[in-house]
Amino acid sequence: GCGGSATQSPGSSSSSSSSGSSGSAGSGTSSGSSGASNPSSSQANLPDEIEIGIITALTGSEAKFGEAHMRGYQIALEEINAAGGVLGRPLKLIVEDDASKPENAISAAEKLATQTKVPLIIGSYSSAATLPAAQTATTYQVPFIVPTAAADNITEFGSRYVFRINSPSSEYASTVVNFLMDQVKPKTMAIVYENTNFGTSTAQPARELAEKAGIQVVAYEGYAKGAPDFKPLITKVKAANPDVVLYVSYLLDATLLMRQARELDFNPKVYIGAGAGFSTPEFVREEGAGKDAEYTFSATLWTTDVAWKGAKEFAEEFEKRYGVEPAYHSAETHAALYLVKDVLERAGSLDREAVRQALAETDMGPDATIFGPMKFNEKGQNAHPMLVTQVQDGNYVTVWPSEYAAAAPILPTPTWSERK
Amino acid sequence: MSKVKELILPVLLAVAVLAVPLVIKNPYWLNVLILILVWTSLGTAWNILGGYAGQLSLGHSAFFGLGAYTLAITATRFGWNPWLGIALGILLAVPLSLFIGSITFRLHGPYFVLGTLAIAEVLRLVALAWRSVTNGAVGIMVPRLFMGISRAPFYWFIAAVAIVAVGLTWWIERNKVGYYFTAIREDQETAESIGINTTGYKNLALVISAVISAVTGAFYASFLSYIEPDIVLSEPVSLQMAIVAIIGGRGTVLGPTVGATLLVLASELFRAQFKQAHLLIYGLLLMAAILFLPGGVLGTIQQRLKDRRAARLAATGATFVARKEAS
Amino acid sequence: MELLAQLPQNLVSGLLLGGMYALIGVGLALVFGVMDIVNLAHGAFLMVGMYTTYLLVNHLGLDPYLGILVSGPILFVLGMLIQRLVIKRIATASHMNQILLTVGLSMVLVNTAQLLFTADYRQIRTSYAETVIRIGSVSMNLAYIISFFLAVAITVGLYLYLMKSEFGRALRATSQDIHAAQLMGVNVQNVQMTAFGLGMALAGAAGALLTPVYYLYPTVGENFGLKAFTMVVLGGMGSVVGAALGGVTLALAESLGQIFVGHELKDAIGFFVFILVLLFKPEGLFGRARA
Amino acid sequence: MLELRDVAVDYGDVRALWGASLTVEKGAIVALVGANGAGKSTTLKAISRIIPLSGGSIHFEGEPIHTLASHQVVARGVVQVPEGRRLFPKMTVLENLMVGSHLPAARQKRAEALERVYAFFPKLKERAHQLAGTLSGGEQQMVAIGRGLMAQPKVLMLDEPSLGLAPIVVKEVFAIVRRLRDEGITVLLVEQNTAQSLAIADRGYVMENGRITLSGTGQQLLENEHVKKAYLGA
Amino acid sequence: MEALLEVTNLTKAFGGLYAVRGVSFAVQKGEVLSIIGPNGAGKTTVFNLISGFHSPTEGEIRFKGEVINRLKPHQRALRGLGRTFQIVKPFPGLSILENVMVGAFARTNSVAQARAEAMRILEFVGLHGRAHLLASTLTLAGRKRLEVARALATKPDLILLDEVSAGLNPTEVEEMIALLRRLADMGIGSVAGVEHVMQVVMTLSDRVVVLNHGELIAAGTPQEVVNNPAVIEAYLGGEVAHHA
Ligand SMILES: Nc1ncnc2c1ncn2[C@@H]1O[C@H](COP(=O)(O)OP(=O)(O)OP(=O)(O)O)[C@@H](O)[C@H]1O
Ligand SMILES: Nc1ncnc2c1ncn2[C@@H]1O[C@H](COP(=O)(O)OP(=O)(O)OP(=O)(O)O)[C@@H](O)[C@H]1O
Ligand SMILES: CC(C)C[C@H](N)C(=O)O
Ligand SMILES: [Mg+2]
Ligand SMILES: [Mg+2]
Repeated sequence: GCGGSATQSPGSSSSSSSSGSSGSAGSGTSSGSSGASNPSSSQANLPDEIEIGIITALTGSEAKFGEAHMRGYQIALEEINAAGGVLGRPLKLIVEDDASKPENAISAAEKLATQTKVPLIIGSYSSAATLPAAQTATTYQVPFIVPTAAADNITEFGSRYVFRINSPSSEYASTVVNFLMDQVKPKTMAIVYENTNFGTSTAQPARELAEKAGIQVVAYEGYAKGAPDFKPLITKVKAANPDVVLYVSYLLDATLLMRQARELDFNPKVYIGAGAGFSTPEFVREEGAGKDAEYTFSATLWTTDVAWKGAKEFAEEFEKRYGVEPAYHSAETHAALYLVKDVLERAGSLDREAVRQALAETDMGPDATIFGPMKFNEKGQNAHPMLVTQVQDGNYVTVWPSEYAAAAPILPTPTWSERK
Repeated sequence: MSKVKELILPVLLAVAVLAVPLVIKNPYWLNVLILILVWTSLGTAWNILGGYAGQLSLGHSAFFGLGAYTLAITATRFGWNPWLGIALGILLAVPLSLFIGSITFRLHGPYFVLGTLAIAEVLRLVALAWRSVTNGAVGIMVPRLFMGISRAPFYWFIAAVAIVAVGLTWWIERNKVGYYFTAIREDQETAESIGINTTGYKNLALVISAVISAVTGAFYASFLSYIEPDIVLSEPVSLQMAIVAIIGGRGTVLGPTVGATLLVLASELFRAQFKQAHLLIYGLLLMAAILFLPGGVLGTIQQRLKDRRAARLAATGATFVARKEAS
Repeated sequence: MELLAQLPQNLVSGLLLGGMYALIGVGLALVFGVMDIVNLAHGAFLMVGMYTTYLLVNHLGLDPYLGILVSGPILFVLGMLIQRLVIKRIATASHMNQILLTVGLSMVLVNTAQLLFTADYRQIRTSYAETVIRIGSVSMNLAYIISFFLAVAITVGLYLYLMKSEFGRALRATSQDIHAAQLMGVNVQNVQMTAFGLGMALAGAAGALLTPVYYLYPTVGENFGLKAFTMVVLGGMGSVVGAALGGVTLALAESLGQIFVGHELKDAIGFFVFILVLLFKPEGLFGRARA
Repeated sequence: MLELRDVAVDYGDVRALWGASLTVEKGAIVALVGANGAGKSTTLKAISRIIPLSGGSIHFEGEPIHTLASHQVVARGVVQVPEGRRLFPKMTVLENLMVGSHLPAARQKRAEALERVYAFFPKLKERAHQLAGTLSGGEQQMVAIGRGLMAQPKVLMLDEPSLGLAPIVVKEVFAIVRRLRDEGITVLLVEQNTAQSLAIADRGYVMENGRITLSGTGQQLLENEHVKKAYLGA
Repeated sequence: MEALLEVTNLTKAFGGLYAVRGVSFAVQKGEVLSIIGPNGAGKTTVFNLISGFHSPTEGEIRFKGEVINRLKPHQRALRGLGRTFQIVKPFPGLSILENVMVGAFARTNSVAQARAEAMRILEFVGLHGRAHLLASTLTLAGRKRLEVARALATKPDLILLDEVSAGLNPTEVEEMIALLRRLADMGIGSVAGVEHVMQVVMTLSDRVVVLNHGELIAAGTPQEVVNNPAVIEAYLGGEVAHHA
C-alpha cells in the first residue's frame, strides 16, 4: 500500500504521476477568487515545500479507512505536484497516525499545530478522534478540514476553524427518508443500526423524519457490530413485517445482514442502507455480499459513475494502482487536497488566519473536485449533494435524485425466491 | 525532627513538578507531560490496589469512566459547574467501588482479574445502550475546566492529582495500612490469622484507588472535551493502568510514575518513528519488559539491592543464628 | 406469541454458533484451564488460524474444512514455538504478568497481520455457506452445521485423548506442580510445549470453521477473547468438555437473551452469567468433569 | 552405584553446596543427616537434575547422569520423593499414583505396583478417589511415597518422609524403608529423625553448611560425639 | 475459674465425611494442652474451627467467656487468639522483621512501636540476626520460628500451634521446646500444640487430648494418655514411647 513512509516527498512521487488525464481535475477555480494578500509579495516568504498536516488512522481497528485516505491523498498529491504544485511550491504531507484514539488525535493535532508551520490540518477518520482533534486545532487557531467523519457535533461546537466537506449523519437520514417518500411511499419501516456514533446518529433522525413523514417505524433495533450471527436479530425484524428495512451498518455487518436475510427468506419491498457498508466497493463484490447485495439501495456521498468531473479518471487511476475500486473515503481526501490547493492559492500565503478566511470564502463549482462542489455554511459545513444508488447487475448505479440519476430504481425488490 | 527531614526531598520534588510549565512552554511537550501525569495518576491508583494490596484489577476503567461521565452528564444535562461534577464523581466512586468490591473480592487469583474485567465490560455495554443518559456512542461534549489557549492550568490540576496520589502511596507505604495491604497481597489467610480485616482493608485500597481514578477520569474528559464509552470505559484503559504500574514496578511508590513516563514517551516516539509498525514495536517492548524485568524497572532495581544485601549477609556466615541462641 | 415465533430460530442459531464457540473455548481450556496461563492472546491465535485458512483456501485452493488438516499442524508448531520462546518463561509468573505478556503477544500478532495483509476485510465464499437448509420457519446454514459437528467431533476426540492418554495426566500433573512432575519422569518441557501447541491448533481449527461464515481482519479476535474465558469458567476450570458445553451455553444465552434485552446487550448477558457463575458456582456449571 | 564427586550448587549468588562427595552402594540404606539448611535437599535436587550443578559430577551405575534431563534420570531408576510432599493437589490419589508410573518402563508394571502401594498404605485405597489436596498431612505423605514407588526405582531418594507423621506411621515408614532395601531397592534417606534413620542406615553422611563433614556406618555415626551433641539432642 | 477456651460438641463435616465429631475440651489460662492423634484425625480441622477458618457444622466455641462461633478469623485474632499454620505460611516478599511487625500492628498503629515490639520478639525466638532478610530465605526451622514470632506479636492470650516442631532435628526440637516453655512461663499464652513429635508433647503438656477419626478417644496427663491402650493402638503403635 501507500504505507511505507508517511511523509511523502514530492521528488519521489512526481515521477510516477504520468496520469495526465486526471491532472486537470482540480484546476477549474484555482486562480479564481481574490486572495486577501498579494501572491507575489508573499511568495518570497514561502518555504521550499508547503507542508500540510494530515491525521488519520494508520493503525488500529479502522486502519483500513486510513489506508483509503492515504491512497486518495497520494494520487492527488502527485497530480498537484506534477502540475506545478501550489503557489509554485510542491506540497508535502506530514502524516500523523491516531489509531482512532482521541488522545492520540489530540496529541497529533497539538504537534502539527505547534511543532510545525502547517497552514492547515486535514483529519481524521473516526468521529471520536476527529472531534477532539478539531477542538485542539481550534484552540491553536489552525484551520481544520474534515474529510470523512460524520458525527453532527463536529461542526456544532462553535468553531470558526472547522470545515467539513462530507455530509453529516443526519443528512444520510434525510436523504433516505426523502428518497423513500419520493419513490416508495412505504407505510412501515424497520431501522436496524449498529450502536456506534455513525449508526445511532443516523438512525435517530431517520426514525424522527420517517414518523414525521407518516411512515410507521415498526422495529428500531440497535446491534453491537462484529457479531457472527445476526439471525436472531433479523428474525425479530422479520416478525414485524416492515415495507422497508433501513440498515445503518459498516461493511462487515452489512455483508452478514444481507446474507442472513436471504437465508431467513426475509422479503421487504426495499432494502436501503445509509451509506457506509452499503456503498463500499467490496460490498457488491464476491468477497462481500456479492449477489445478496443486488437491488439494495443506499444513500451515498460519491460513486465512481457520478457526473462530477474527474471522478471516472480518478477511479481508473486508482484501480490501476491498487487493483481495487476506490471507496468514497479516497475521493474525499483526494478532493480535500484540491480544496487545499484552491484555498492556499486564494490566500496567497501560509498564514493560518488568511487560510481560514480563504476557506470560509470557498466557492468551488461542481466540477472543481471529484467530490463535487465546495461551499461552506456559517458552521463550516459543505453543502454536499447526496445521492441514492441501487446495486444493479453488481454495480452501484445512481438512481436518485433524478438530476444525477444514471438509471431508474427497480422497485419493489424481487423476493429471494424470484431471483435466480 | 527526622520526620521533617524525610519530607524535604518529596516536597522539593513536588514543587519542581509544579514548576515545569514555567520552564516548558512548548504546548506539544506540555501535552505529552499532561498525558504522563494522567497515566501516573491512573497507574498509581491501580498500584495501591494491585501493587500493594495485591488485588489485580482489570476493571478500573469503570471508575475512570464514572468520573468522566459524572462530570459530562451533570454539566451538559443539568448545567452544573464542572467542579461540582468532579466532586460528585468522587462521591459516587465510593459506592460503586464498594459494590464492585462486594462482588469481586469474593473471587481469587485469575477469577478476580476476569471478574473485574467482565464488570467493566458490562458497564461499557450498558453505557453504549443507555442512550437517554449517556448519548451512547455519539458521546458527550464536555465543558473545559479551564478556558484559554494555555495548557498550563490543565497541567497544574493533573500534576496536583498525581502528586496527591504518589504522596498518598508514599504515606501508605510508611504506615500500618501499607504493611497490612502488603500482608494481604502476600497471603490472605495468614493476614486474617493475625487480626487483619482483609475485606475491610481491601475495600479501603479499592476506594482510594477508585477515587483517584474517578478524579483523573473527570479531568481527562474535560481535557479531551469529548467522551464516549469506548474512550473512557474500555478495556485498553484498564490494561494500560496495569501496564504502567507493572512496567514501572508494582508495589513501589514511584514505579507507576516511571512506567507512565517510559510508556507515554515510547508511544509518542514510536508513533512518530515506526508509523504502521508502532503498535508492533510497542507490543514487543511490552513483552520484553515483562520477560526481562518481571518486577518492573524500579521493582527490579530494588530487588537487586536487596539480593546484594542478602548475599553479603549470607557470606558473613549468618546461616542460622537461632540455633546458637536457644538452649 | 411474537416471542414464541422467534424462539425456534434463536435456539437453533444459538446451538449452531455454540459449536463454533465450543472449539474456541476448548483451546483456551487447555491453556488457561489446565496449564493455568491467563492467555489474552487466544483471540489473536484465532485470527492467525483464520488467516492461515484464508491463505490455504485462496492460494492453494483447499477446501476450508480439509484445510484444518494443514492449518492444524501449522498452528500446532507455531504454538510450540511461541511456548518455547515466550510462554515458558512466564509459566509460573504472576497472573498479571502473564496477562500483560500475552497482551503484548497479541499486539505483536495482530499488528504483524496488519503489516502482512493490510487491514482489509477478507472473506472466503464457499458453496457450503451458500447452502441453506430450511425446516419449517427455521433456517440453517450448511457451513454452520458442518462446523457444529466438526467441533463436537474434535472436542470429543480431545477429551478422550486427555482422559485415556498418559499425556493428559502428565499435563495436569505438570500444571499443578512442575517440579514434582519432573521428579516423576515427566518431560515437562515437551508436555507444556505440546499442550500449548494443541491449544493453538484448536484456536486454528476454530478459525478454520469460522472463516467460511464470517470475515477476517487483523483485530477480528478481539470479539472472542474475553468470551473464551467465559466459556472456560462456565464449564469449570480444567474441563475440556465443560468448556465446550460452556461455549454452547454462552451462545444460547446470547441468542435467547437478546429476545429480551436486544442485540446490543447480548454480550452483557454473557458477562453477567459469567460473574454469576464465578460467584455462585465457581466450579462451573458442569460439575467437575475433569480433563 | 550412585556416586557424587565434588558437587557444587549455587542459588543465584549464594553457594549451597561446596563440593559434596558421597557414594551410595547398591542395596544399601544410606542416611544423609544434617541441620536445617545444610544442603541435604539441595543434594537430592542436584541428583534429580532439577537444579543445575556449578561443578562436580554425578554417576549412576558407572555412567554420568549430571548431563541428563530430569526425566531421563528417572528413567534410569533414580527417583525422588520430594520434601513437603509436592502432590498434584487437584488430582485424585489414584491419579497421583498413576503419574508416578508415567514412564514407559514403569507403565508396564503399573498394576502390580499399585497393589504393592495399597498393601503398604491401605488408607490410600480407601481414599483413591479423593483429591490429594484435601488429604491430611500424613495421608499426603503416604501418597508421596507411594507415587515414588510407582516409578519402579532402583534408587529411591526420600526427603524427610516422616515429617508430620504420627508415630505409628513413622514406624511404618521406617519399616517400609527396610522392606524396600530387602527387596533390593537402594534407599537414600534424608531425615531430621537422626537417631532412627542412622539406626537403620548401612551408611551415613553428615552434612554441614554445604559440605560432607563426616561419614561412616550408621552405628559409627550414632556413637560419634559431635553427632550426638549436634543432632541427637543428648 | 472460667476456662480460657472451651469447645463443646465441636463437629465439622466435609460433604459426608466427618473430620471432627462431637469434640469437647477446655484450656485454662497458662495451661499447655496438646492435641494428638493419627494423621487425618481432625487436629488441623479443630484448629481451623477455633481460629475461624472453617465454620463448625455443630457445636460451640467459647473464648474468654464469649461465644465466638460467628466471628471472622481476624476478629478472633484481635480478641487474643493466635495461631500458626501446619504448612508454614510466611509472607515471602516481606523481610523477617516486617513479617513480625505486621503481627504487632494488631496492638498498635505506630510503626516505631511495631518495629520495636517485633525486634523484641525476634530476639525472643532467636531470629533477630536475620531480621532484614526476606522471609523466603529461611529454612523450615526458621520459618516455624517465624510463624510463632508473628503469632506472638499479636499478643495472644491463647496460641494455637499446629506442628511447630515437625521437620526439625532433635536439637532444633529442643530449642523449640525451650522457646515454648518460656511462652508458658511468661503466662501470656496458653499453648495448644498439635504434635507428632512426642518429645514435645511429653515434656511440655499439662494435659493431652487424643483424637481419632474426628472423635475424642482419650484425655488426661501425658503419662495417662501414652499408657492408654486405645491411644497406643491408634497413634503410638507397638511399644510405648519411652523417651519422655
Ligand atoms: N530456592 C532457593 N533459593 C535460594 N536459596 C536456597 C533455595 N533453596 C535452598 N536455599 C538455601 O540453600 C541452603 C541449603 O538448603 P537445603 O534445602 O538443601 O537444606 P536442607 O539441608 O534440606 O534443610 P532442611 O532440613 O531444612 O530441609 C539453605 O541455606 C537454603 O536457605
Ligand atoms: N477441605 C476438605 N475437604 C474434604 N476433606 C477434608 C478437607 N479438609 C480436611 N479433610 C479431611 O478431614 C480429615 C481431618 O483432616 P485434618 O487435616 O484435620 O487432620 P490432622 O489431624 O490435622 O492430620 P495430620 O496429622 O496429618 O495433619 C482428613 O481425613 C482430611 O482428608
Ligand atoms: C460512514 C462514515 C462517513 C462515518 C465516519 N467514518 C464516522 O466515523 O463517523
Ligand atoms: Mg530439606
Ligand atoms: Mg494437621
